[in-house]
Amino acid sequence: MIRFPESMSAGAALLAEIERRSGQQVSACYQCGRCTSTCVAAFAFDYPPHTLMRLLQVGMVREVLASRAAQLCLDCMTCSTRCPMEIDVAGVIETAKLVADEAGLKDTERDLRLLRRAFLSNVRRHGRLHEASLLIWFNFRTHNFMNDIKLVPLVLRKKNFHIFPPRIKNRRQMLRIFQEINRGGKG
Amino acid sequence: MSVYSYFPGCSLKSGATEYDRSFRLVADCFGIGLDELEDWNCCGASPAPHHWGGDLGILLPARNLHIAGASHDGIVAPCAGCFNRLKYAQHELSRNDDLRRRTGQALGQPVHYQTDVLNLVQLLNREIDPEDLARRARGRLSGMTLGTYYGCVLVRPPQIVRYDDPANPVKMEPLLKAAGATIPYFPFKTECCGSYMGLARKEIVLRASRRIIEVALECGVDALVTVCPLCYQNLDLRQRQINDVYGTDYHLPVLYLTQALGLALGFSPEELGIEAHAVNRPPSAL
Amino acid sequence: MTEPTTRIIGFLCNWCSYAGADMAGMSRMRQPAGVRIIRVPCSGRVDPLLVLRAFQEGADGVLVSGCHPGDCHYGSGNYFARRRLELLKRMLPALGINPERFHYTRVSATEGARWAEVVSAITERVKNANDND
Amino acid sequence: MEDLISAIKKVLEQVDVVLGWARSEAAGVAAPAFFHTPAEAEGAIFDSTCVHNLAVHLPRLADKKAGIVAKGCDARSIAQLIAEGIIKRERVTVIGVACPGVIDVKKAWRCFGFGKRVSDSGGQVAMEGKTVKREEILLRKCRGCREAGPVIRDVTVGEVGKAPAAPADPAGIRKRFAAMSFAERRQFWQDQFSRCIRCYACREACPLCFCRDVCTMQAHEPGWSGGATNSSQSWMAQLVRISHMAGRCTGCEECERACPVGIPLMLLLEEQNAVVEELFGYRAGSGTEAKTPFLTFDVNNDSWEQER
Amino acid sequence: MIGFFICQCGTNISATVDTGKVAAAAAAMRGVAVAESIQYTCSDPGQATIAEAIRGKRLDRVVIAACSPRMHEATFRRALERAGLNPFMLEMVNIREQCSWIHSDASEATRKATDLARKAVARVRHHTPLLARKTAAVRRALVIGGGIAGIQAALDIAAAGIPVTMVERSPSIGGNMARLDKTFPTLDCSSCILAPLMVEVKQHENIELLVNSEVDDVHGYAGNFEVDIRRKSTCVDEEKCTGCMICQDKCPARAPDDFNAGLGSSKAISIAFPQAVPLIASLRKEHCRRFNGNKCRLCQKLCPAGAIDYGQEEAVLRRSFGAIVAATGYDHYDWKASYPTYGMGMYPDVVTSLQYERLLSASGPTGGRIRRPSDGAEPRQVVFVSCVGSRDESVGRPQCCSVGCMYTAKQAVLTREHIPDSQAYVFYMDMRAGGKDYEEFARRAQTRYGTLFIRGRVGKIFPRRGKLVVMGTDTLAGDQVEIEADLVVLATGLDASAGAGELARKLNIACDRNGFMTEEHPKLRPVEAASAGVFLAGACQGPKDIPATVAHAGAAAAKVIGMLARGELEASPMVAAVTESRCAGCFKCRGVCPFGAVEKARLPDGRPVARVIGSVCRGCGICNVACPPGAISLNGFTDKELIAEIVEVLKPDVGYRTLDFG
Repeated sequence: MIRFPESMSAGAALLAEIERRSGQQVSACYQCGRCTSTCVAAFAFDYPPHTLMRLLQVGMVREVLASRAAQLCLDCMTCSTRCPMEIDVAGVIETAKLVADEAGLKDTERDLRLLRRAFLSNVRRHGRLHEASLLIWFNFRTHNFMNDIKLVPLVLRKKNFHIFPPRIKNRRQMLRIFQEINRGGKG
Repeated sequence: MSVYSYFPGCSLKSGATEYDRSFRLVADCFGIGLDELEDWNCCGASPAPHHWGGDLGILLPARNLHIAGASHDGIVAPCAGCFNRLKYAQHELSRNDDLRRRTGQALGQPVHYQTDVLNLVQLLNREIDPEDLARRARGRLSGMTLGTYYGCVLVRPPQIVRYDDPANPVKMEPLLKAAGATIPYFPFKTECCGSYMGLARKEIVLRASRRIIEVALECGVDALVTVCPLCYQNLDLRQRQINDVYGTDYHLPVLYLTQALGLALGFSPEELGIEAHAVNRPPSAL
Repeated sequence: MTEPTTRIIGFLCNWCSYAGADMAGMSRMRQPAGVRIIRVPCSGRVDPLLVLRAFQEGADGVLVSGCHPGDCHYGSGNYFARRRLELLKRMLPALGINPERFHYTRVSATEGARWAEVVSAITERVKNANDND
Repeated sequence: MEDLISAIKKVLEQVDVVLGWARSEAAGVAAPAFFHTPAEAEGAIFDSTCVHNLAVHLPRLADKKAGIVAKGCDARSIAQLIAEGIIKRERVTVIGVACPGVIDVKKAWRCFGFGKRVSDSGGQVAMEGKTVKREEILLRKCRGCREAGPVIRDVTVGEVGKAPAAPADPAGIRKRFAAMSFAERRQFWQDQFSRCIRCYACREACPLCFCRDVCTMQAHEPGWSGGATNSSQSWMAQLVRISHMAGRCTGCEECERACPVGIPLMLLLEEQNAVVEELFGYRAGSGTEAKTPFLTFDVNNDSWEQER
Repeated sequence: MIGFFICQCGTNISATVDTGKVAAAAAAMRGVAVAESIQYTCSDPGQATIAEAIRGKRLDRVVIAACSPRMHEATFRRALERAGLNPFMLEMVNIREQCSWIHSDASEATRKATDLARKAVARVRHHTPLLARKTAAVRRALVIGGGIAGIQAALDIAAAGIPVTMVERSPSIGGNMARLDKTFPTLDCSSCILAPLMVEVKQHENIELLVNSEVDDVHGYAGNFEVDIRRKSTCVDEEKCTGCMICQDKCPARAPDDFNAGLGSSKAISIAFPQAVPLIASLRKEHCRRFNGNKCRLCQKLCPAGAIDYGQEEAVLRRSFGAIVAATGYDHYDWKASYPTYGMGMYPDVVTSLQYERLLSASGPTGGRIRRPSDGAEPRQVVFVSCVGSRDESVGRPQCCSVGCMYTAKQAVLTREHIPDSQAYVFYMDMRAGGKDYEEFARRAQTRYGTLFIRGRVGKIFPRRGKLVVMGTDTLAGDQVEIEADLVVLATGLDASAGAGELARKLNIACDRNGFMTEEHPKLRPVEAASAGVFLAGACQGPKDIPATVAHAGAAAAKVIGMLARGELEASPMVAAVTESRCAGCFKCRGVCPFGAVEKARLPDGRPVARVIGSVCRGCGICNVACPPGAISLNGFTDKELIAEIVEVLKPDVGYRTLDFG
């Protein structure tokens, strides 16, 4: 049960933070559901996009931050371009994702978080993405060793395919970028 | 001759080498100079903006913008994702002093970010005269019906990429029409293919991509044309996975725009790397 | 007279703000005693020179109040007014008048409470306007 | 000069009179002249001593076809007069000239002595053997001139569009004024206007002050200001003029140049023009089609009071 | 000689304001001949005291310090008039609402009242007698638009004996209502209730009907409008044509069917629809073979009445009117360009609600059988999509169309009535059924007719195996929805009709951000436009259903009748006036006037000057500020009066002055 006004006041600070960072006005949503209508990932969400917006409106911000939906959003921005109120729905969800991280809500969709982290440390190390090692590492960590293995020969067929693409030269600069992020951001 | 800084991005150097190759072939044909960016780095793709406050999604592409500087007529990123990240970084840097300062700190000098960022379609539209293309096309696309698939990040968010009509983009059409193809109205040209979920949440990708292929076939297309390596991956490489899961029997070729144009210009499917695609059964007219 | 009263000239449009001030009176809302209201048909009738003239005659502050956008009895008077008055407001520093002494605002016929708040707040701001800034 | 004279002669074939300048025997600068015949036009000159804004005469010639020699800044006044419908575009032929900047005759006299005739040649302004670099005595408006190419012109003489290369005016009074408190500024204006003699030269020199005889600066009715020459009433009278110039002043500086007691009127007009430009992105005299911002409004974007 | 009267209002004023003290102060003011404190100035004895003083002391000006002028100014003006004084020689001081009721300190309140009294005395010295002017009004009204709003307004005005000219741009009157099949919530047949009214318009002795005509230009002002009406060339002599339709039957050139909203086709020469009024043919040159290089003259040869005249030319009529009613109605929102997700018009089986009306109507292209445009099949699954071009900021249409919910419910009901084994689905945002019996009707659509209402917006429509897949959301169930539909009906929103903005400019009235014409006051003057003498009827003022339109049109007619019944108009004299000797002829006043009340005039010496049309001016005074030489000024609020108020109200500097400016 949602209890007003307790619910609103509990979520107020987080909602204000999400609205400020995304530059969006959540209260403008009138729940038409057009965001959900053509969302390709919504079937895998725990809350469809319009419900995420509603939860924010009623102050249930933590539910949104902890939701699988916020993690699974592809940021394809289809909802944002179709919203009749011109709300950047994807921007709101994306902001929720960041705020969730900062609030330490990191339990949902661990695989996905793992993959994104792995991607970034891969980039930190090489300066560029090393697809093969990412695949192997990810499958190993998720104990799903056969995942996409059948695709490998298809890729290997391609000419000039580098199993080990060259690293970038100025790796110190790359490290400085990551250091700067860790200094400025709240990661 | 115009010369552009060329930002291939990770895909064009690994899983999408044929995109790189066909792009260079087509560029050569029309005298477009490509100068690969010295020591470029990954644009950050989808994960970077989702972690550590999101600024990594700006600093990584910013380094590339900085390297490109003002040396050429702009920087071209054929990968739609890379294009989007570069545009996004440019947009944020132009309006956020603090971010600019921090980026400069990481780079060791004030960041240069104002270079003209172009996607592949933009570049080709700028450099190729459709009449010239029509003259040089050898008729290999004539009689072919191609579905133009733009995906998400080429046109969204419109206020940042500022490219084409976000709800109904049409900029690929003049080139492909000049090359001889027929372009039907394809209602799923901007529906998402499932993005980077292929590894961790495959069902999202398969469901989304299946829908695109299904509607494309309904529209009677012989092949889909894209400019995004990730879309290609989901639609072509994973087409067999789609068939396995949904019990379908799709064999819809997916071509990069440069491969389609390359065919029209007389290059062979082998030269263009089409034969290395998962669905490499050439469309009837090839 | 112990403390000089802060005298504020208020130019109020007949249809919205003047009626709003009447409404405040009907609700017996206490207001600062230094406000002197001059009724005009429309805020579009308020010549910026009238404001300057009021300052010249010794007004401590001037307030122009009209209808909310879209509510003007004459359709567009308040739109003309806000252009003229915004210019005036921004010119005041060059004339040696602290812009805190001049305000233009919007109060509708039903907003008696708002009128009382507006005049109280503005009287305070005028009182605190420092001319040595 | 030959180009100018032949241009004037050509224009004279189609108009009743051409406004220009001729060498003056009396004062320090060139004299405005009305050329009616080709013979008269032989006397036409143009150099940095041609300080006047001749557009001031156009409203009174509204029933004639007139040609006019115009500097960049003069052309803005003409454009504004046309935009306001005071004069008709088809009745005026504008001869745009390349302007080297015009001199501040008060500064010239400070160099050479009061009332002396000055002449200009090749960047040097000279009088009785003495010379001074032109850019040192240019009018304030010419420093950082934005109007080098006349916005409207039918005939062009010389290579227009090059602004005079002169250093910006030393801030002087403006710097002091900017630092003043509100009270000090009031005092400043009281002092300035205590010198005003209510001669209305400011108004007479202004091309946009077309009301002339019915101007409310001096009229007894309705009583914006009294007729006295005291600081308070003179100040109010000037505020009437400045208020009426809102969104119309093209910044030609003629009022300040004409003021015999040297009141820095442009201090206020420049401020007003800057505010108008900031609020509405509008500069008076930018074109003949523009609508003064105070004769129109924008329902959605005029919302400054909400921002506060 | 000024009389000053201060009201105690019982104790309402006198409890805080020492009225005796104020009166004493007033008595000392220049020109004040009498100053009295009265218990109730508005009472009969109070008014008598004032009248007596006016006569006895030969007062020519009166100041009354009492309640708000908004309360009793009119009362006291009448009192002055009865006492033989011009009513505008009055000035009121508001010392109740704006003084005694809001202050508790008696000395402060008394001082303020004295200041205000001084200001009023100074002001009243400048008052001049003003006379309300009367102008003759032309006893004829113009009704623009021949839909149900125009028809209702015209019939009502004509019934009062006032002649009406109705101008309709299409070949027949009837408007959008003539195209509807049945009407909610009663399901009575639209044309059955409309057709008799259309005929009545045609036959009414007080109504002149001009079809194929448009308003070209409007001059003049309330009571005396001069209107140019352009009669378009249709190549048919209206007097001769009998409506036999032979020309239409034999015409070889196909043309789009406007009446059927683009479904089916018509001929280049045709009668708009079988019930058209007037029942005459008209020829559309752009589709006629003869006007496109062929030699065809079939219609002329076959016409038994000899009504075809290929050389017919446009004509412009000039008429005078006392009042104008705009009844230009609405157009359905043109959705195609803004909704690529719904196929941009690429799918023939995605139709608009208006097209669906024609598919339902027995007079429509399918004879009242619902058939899909693509293959003529009878649909089983029909999906209705609400709010297309309504409540959608992303296409610039934030407004509610106010009829979509109801007409969609009606169409869903009719679908089941036409095809009993069909299923209707309605995607809606909020069910807005605020009229009499509307909610009950919408309920019945759900319960008795089995319509499935789905709360959510459709995201995408695309084809699959001859059907249309509608992707939407059921926000109540919280899940995505997919329906394979045979036919999709878009409930398009309502726009102001094409050309309404242009007409509004001619009439000098405003349009709101959605393009609808603006009424003078949203509550109290809903049919008056901001320009005197112009009235609004029906959907041109904002989306309306039929009952609201008829009521609105009737109200507009009542206003016209009220205005023209007396034959003359009385205008308030508190309007702007030009002192011609001061006018510099810059016409800035004309540029800012919201009502077009300033005209250009020439003095005998040829000098152009501004002139105010008193009956059009509404007295806002915007012009007064715009006039640099102060030539135009607002009677009752002149610069002189306002300056006098400022100077006097601030006069005693003792203990006050803190600011030294100038």
